[in-house]
Amino acid sequence: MIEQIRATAREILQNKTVDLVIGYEVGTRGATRPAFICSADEVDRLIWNDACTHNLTNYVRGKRVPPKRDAPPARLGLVLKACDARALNVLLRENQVPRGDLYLIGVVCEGMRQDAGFATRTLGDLQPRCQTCTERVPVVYDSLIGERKTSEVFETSEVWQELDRLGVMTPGERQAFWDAEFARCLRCYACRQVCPACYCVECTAEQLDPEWVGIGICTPEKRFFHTMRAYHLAGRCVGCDECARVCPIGVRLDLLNAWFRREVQQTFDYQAGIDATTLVPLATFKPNENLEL
Amino acid sequence: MTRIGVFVCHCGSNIARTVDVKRVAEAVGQMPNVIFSTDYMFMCSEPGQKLIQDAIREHNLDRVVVAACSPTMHFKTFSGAIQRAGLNPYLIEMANIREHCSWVHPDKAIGTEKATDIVEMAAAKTRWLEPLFPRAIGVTRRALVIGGGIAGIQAALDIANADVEVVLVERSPSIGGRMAQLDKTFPTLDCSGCILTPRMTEVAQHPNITLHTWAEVEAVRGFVGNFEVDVLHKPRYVDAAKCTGCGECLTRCPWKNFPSEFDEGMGTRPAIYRPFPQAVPNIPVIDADNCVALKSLREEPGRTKPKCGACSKFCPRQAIDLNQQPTITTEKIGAIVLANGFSLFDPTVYGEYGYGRYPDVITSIQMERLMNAAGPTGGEIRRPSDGKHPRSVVFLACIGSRDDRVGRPYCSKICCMYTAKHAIMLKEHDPHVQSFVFYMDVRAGGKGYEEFTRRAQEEYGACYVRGRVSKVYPERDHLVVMGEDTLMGMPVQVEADLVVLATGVQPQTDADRMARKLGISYDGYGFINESHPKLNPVESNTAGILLAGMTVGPKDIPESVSQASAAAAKVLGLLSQPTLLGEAMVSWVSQERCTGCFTCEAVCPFNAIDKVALRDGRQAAQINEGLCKGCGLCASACPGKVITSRGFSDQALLEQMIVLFRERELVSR
Amino acid sequence: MAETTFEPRVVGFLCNWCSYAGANLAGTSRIQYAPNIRIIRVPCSGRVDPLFVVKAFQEGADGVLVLGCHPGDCHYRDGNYYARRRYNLMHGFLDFLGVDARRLKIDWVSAAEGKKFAQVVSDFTQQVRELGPNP
Amino acid sequence: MNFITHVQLQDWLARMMKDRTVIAPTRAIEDLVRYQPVNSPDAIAFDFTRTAISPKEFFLPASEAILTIERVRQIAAGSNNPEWNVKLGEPELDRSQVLFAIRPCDTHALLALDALLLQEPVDAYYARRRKQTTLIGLACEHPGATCFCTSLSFAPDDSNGMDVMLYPVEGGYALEAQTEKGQVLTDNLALAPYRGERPQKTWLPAEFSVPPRVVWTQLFNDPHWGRLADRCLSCKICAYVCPTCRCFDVRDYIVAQGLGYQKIERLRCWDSCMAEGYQRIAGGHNPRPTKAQRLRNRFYCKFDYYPADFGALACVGCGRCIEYCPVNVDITEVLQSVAIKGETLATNSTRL
Repeated sequence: MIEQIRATAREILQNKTVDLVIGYEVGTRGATRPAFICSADEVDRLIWNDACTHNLTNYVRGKRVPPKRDAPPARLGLVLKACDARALNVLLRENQVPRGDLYLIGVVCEGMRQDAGFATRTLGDLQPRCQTCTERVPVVYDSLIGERKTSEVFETSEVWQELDRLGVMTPGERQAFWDAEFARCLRCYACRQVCPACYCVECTAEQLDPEWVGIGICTPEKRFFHTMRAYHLAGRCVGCDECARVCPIGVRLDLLNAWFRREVQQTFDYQAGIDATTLVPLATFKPNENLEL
Repeated sequence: MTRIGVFVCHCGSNIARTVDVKRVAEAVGQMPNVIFSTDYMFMCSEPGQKLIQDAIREHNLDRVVVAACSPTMHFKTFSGAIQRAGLNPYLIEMANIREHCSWVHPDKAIGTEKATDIVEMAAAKTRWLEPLFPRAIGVTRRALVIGGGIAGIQAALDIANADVEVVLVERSPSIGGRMAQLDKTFPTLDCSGCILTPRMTEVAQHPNITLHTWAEVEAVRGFVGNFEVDVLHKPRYVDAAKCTGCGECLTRCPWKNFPSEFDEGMGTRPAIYRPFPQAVPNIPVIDADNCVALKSLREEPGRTKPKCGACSKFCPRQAIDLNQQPTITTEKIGAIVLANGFSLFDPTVYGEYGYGRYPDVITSIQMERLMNAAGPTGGEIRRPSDGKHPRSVVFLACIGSRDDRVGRPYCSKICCMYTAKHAIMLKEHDPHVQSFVFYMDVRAGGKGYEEFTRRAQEEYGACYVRGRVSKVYPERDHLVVMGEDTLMGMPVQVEADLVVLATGVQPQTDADRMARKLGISYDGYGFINESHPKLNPVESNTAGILLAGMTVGPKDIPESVSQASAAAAKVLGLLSQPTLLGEAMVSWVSQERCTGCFTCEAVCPFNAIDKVALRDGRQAAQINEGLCKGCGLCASACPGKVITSRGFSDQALLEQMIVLFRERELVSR
Repeated sequence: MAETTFEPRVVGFLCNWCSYAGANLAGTSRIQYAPNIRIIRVPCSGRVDPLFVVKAFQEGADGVLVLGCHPGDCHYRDGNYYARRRYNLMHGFLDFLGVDARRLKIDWVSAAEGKKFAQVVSDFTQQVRELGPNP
Repeated sequence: MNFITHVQLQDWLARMMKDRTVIAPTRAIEDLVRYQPVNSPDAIAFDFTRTAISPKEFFLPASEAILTIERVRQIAAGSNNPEWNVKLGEPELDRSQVLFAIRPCDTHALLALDALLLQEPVDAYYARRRKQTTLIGLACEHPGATCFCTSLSFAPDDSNGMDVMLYPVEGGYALEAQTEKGQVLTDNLALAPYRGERPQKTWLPAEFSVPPRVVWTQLFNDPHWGRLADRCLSCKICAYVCPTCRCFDVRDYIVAQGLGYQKIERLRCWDSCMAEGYQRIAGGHNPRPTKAQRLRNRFYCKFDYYPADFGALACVGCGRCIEYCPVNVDITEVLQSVAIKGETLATNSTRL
């Protein structure tokens, strides 16, 4: 597969289909990390393994900004997993990038390991999202690499079990759980920065008119920030769980987003990123729907 | 720093009885930005307003809180007052301490505490109010009337007579509408055609009216004063410029037996036809579905010469043009009157009455055509099955009215009256006829209406039976109507030669589509919603779109005509202004922070989001202030919170709320 | 002073056209109701970003009411349909975060429903009073 | 140097907890060791190489109200005009605290911070906390996977800056009070002297050395920074886990207000030059708008500006940023490539 990725990247760079290919490379101390390949000579840096967890669509908007004013935006080649492809559809639907400026190297993914993407860490089990992933093949691509294997798909994962466990608690217990989670948060904003759907020019958390979130690094502000971000992503989060992966102190952000994903799926039969046209549930309605309030 | 003045009103004793207004004024006077605070017996009175104006000048106030009644009551009063004192009229907030406090909380301690909170909240909000300036919008002095029935005709003539250009769009081949189908009108029994046709001609000849028949409104863009309307002209296959209306083609067409729409299927017409002899314009139209010539051209590729050429051959002006295509023209319009009328309830859902199965069960509008001297029977009332003159005619009222089971719980308003008219006219046509009317109630509210229905019974001998009919079935050469006389409390059976169903009115079947094109709201039936049912009965909820006639709900002719005139007056009021003042409390996009995701566009009910390209090439949203109504949906839906709902900004609402929790120290930030 | 029972702080977001007018009607009809509510007038229930509700709870509200026109009656045609979707989600989410779902209520009150307004406010206030202070 | 057994150590800590706040490494959640105030020696995690978050948060709290302003509206006797009286307040600082098991790298970081914050104008809050805190150092036993202090010429058993130093030895610890503050703590301990050698460990050899300032100056406009920043997310993880990053933001908040009363807090909170809006000034101009500029600043601050201005490296080789960077921006990789480029530059200039 690695050879095919390199060959495709080489071809689209050589024939100038794209200006840049974003993929994965070997980093320091055993880490796998995003790679930015500008010329065909460099494509041999590209790799593929079970630590290619980063959602590269996060880089699309930034990398398209031309270095010089009035220059055309860069055309990008992108190595894409199934979850990344959904994230890309969200960007496409929200007019953040024209499809024509992208070349998508879809890769059939058999799941990513825990602790992937960090230096020195040993890879663990499949990440929870990968355990229950039924997709494996990207929903959008220009060329597809790899074949769908019949690997095991679990009925449930730790995330869904944890949601169920929280579901049967009393509100007070749930509040205590979240207070403990948010208490650890450092407000480093890595969760936001890594999220492909968090691309606002100025995050609401940093706006001053009004100042929705103060700068205080204390639980009420942190709770508000995370509540706000989860709602911001309602119907938009594709479940790549990068936010939870990057969090240096292990706040369970994946649970917040998974709650919305499950609810949006159950109530509105909607899954973010399946296509690039359907409106998010909160931007549309049906007059006669019967919703619990 | 903002300098807020607070003015607490006693409203006589309305507020002062249960709120200690002095204490409220005193307490709020301690807020950081409150410079001046006082109370007065009647703030809305001349001296009260003067008190505010004097305080503004004396204390150099730049924000005002009036604690009194609801803003719906007196916002304009006080807004005007501060404007006259030199402040922007939007720098005021009303604290509703009457309807929301003094009138509902009898305990003075509680009332005072709550009133203090309410005033504090208002004061906190005013700090974040900005001066607003409604935008001046240019006006196109040109009106569009949709629908050429009596309401549309009246509106068009009234507007045109005031020297304003009117475009009248009618989708059938002729104007005239439902009224043209009627024989006589109640309660005066004027000949409908005699009073309508002069108006129709006036429309056709009016220098200010452009008439588009056989045309439909395809799309509407823009906003009050500045609409752009696409009109679809369906092909007539007759060149209107050449046609003289001689009618030669009608007689020459060899295919004559198509059911006439105008005669409601009681008569026939050729494939090239005009709906009725007095049609305006008097230009025929070819029924493309049934014309052999057009069918042959359409269905046989490669054919150049049509199968039939009767009409074109005999037309003295060579006006037949089988190659006509639909065209779209765009009209610039300042205001629109929607008068697209109604349709009639389809009585086949009442299977027990046998409409559609028994030829001698007809609807009232079919009865009109039978009575009409220009109708298919030349005004002789003959029943459809065998052409016999009926001797016994039974009328069933409330067919598709006041019946929840068929989704029509409302009263259609006109059926009682036209049924009485039919009973009278029947007797006039043939003194031997006996009419029976099965009714639920006789509703005859209107000038001369009650007298009219009584005449039908007393002078014309119509037999009114109060009760519902359970079944109609044929027996030998007549029908049997089984029902109940609820006044007598016994079942009745009537033998009838003809049964007439008084079908109710309902919206046009595509009324919802039209409403969506115009961006106006409609109710569960499809009737258009008035902006306010009492106080704005001819306005829709979109500025510049007025309503007339049955499109709003059941009406009789005089009501439709008066509503049309009212709508015309509103149009003229609008178009007489050189510019219009737009809504000031509209949304605003901070474009340097807009990501161009256009979620706002998806949620905006008024198509008020424009896309603009910024200098750096990005696309961003921009509010069309002519269309924006200030609902704030975009502001709350914007993922990046870059849209401000003016007058109700996030900042203002948050401050209004946060001030409430003043006494509780916030958990350390 | 004798020990007083807990009086909840309730914030009410009322749409200008229906619910605010409904509250006015309750006033003109002199229908008494629980005084705990503090009303914030908004153009439409669709204007009420759920974050206002989150903020209200953060600042110390014990209960939040969002009232709008009945579905289909929105002055702005669709505003309350969006509100309905948002609060359907937000209601559950606040509960998931540990805010008792009974502290947030969204309901429809028309301009003609002064009596319903009073009833909704009183019932909700009582419900929140029973729940006790928002922790 | 004395010898203290593990049990004695726990006893000592327990006694300390009675009149001081003891801050020690604890297991916050699985795999996450972090300094936190503890109430019992049992809560202390001894088996750690280095905590996830540096102990700087006990000297420069993530969020601190450095000033309170209270305004009260009063009408003076004999006057009709109300006036707002203003009262200023300072935060009450915590009682004296003991930071137990601080690693030499983190203490080096404090020394580096001292160079800036204890110099005029003195950061009063930092200074006071520094004074009130006794540092009980614990020499490292094993290098962590991302440690590189030796490459920066620091040692993992350096007692510099410690008040008391502990060296793990067979059966317990070798203990040595380094300062008067340390002496106060250890005075009452009846301990046998430690007879053994001061334990020597084999440490990672220095792998590289920090390039001299002249190299940094020459490389300022090198395109390398742009390539390096490609994958940077502009998050603040590296700065927030870093023991020497000390940048902050200050804002005033109304925290309570009533009729005639207002309380305002001036809040100082962590911030970082990695964040996009960090440098933005009123009017919206941003002098460091690109990721490359921001990431470059991080390294220049640590290895060029700070040494020049305050005489100390602003990096102690703890390796936290390497461990927690989600996209593998590795500070040692950066240093090495700067060094290589520096050599190339040197060769080229000699040739010239």
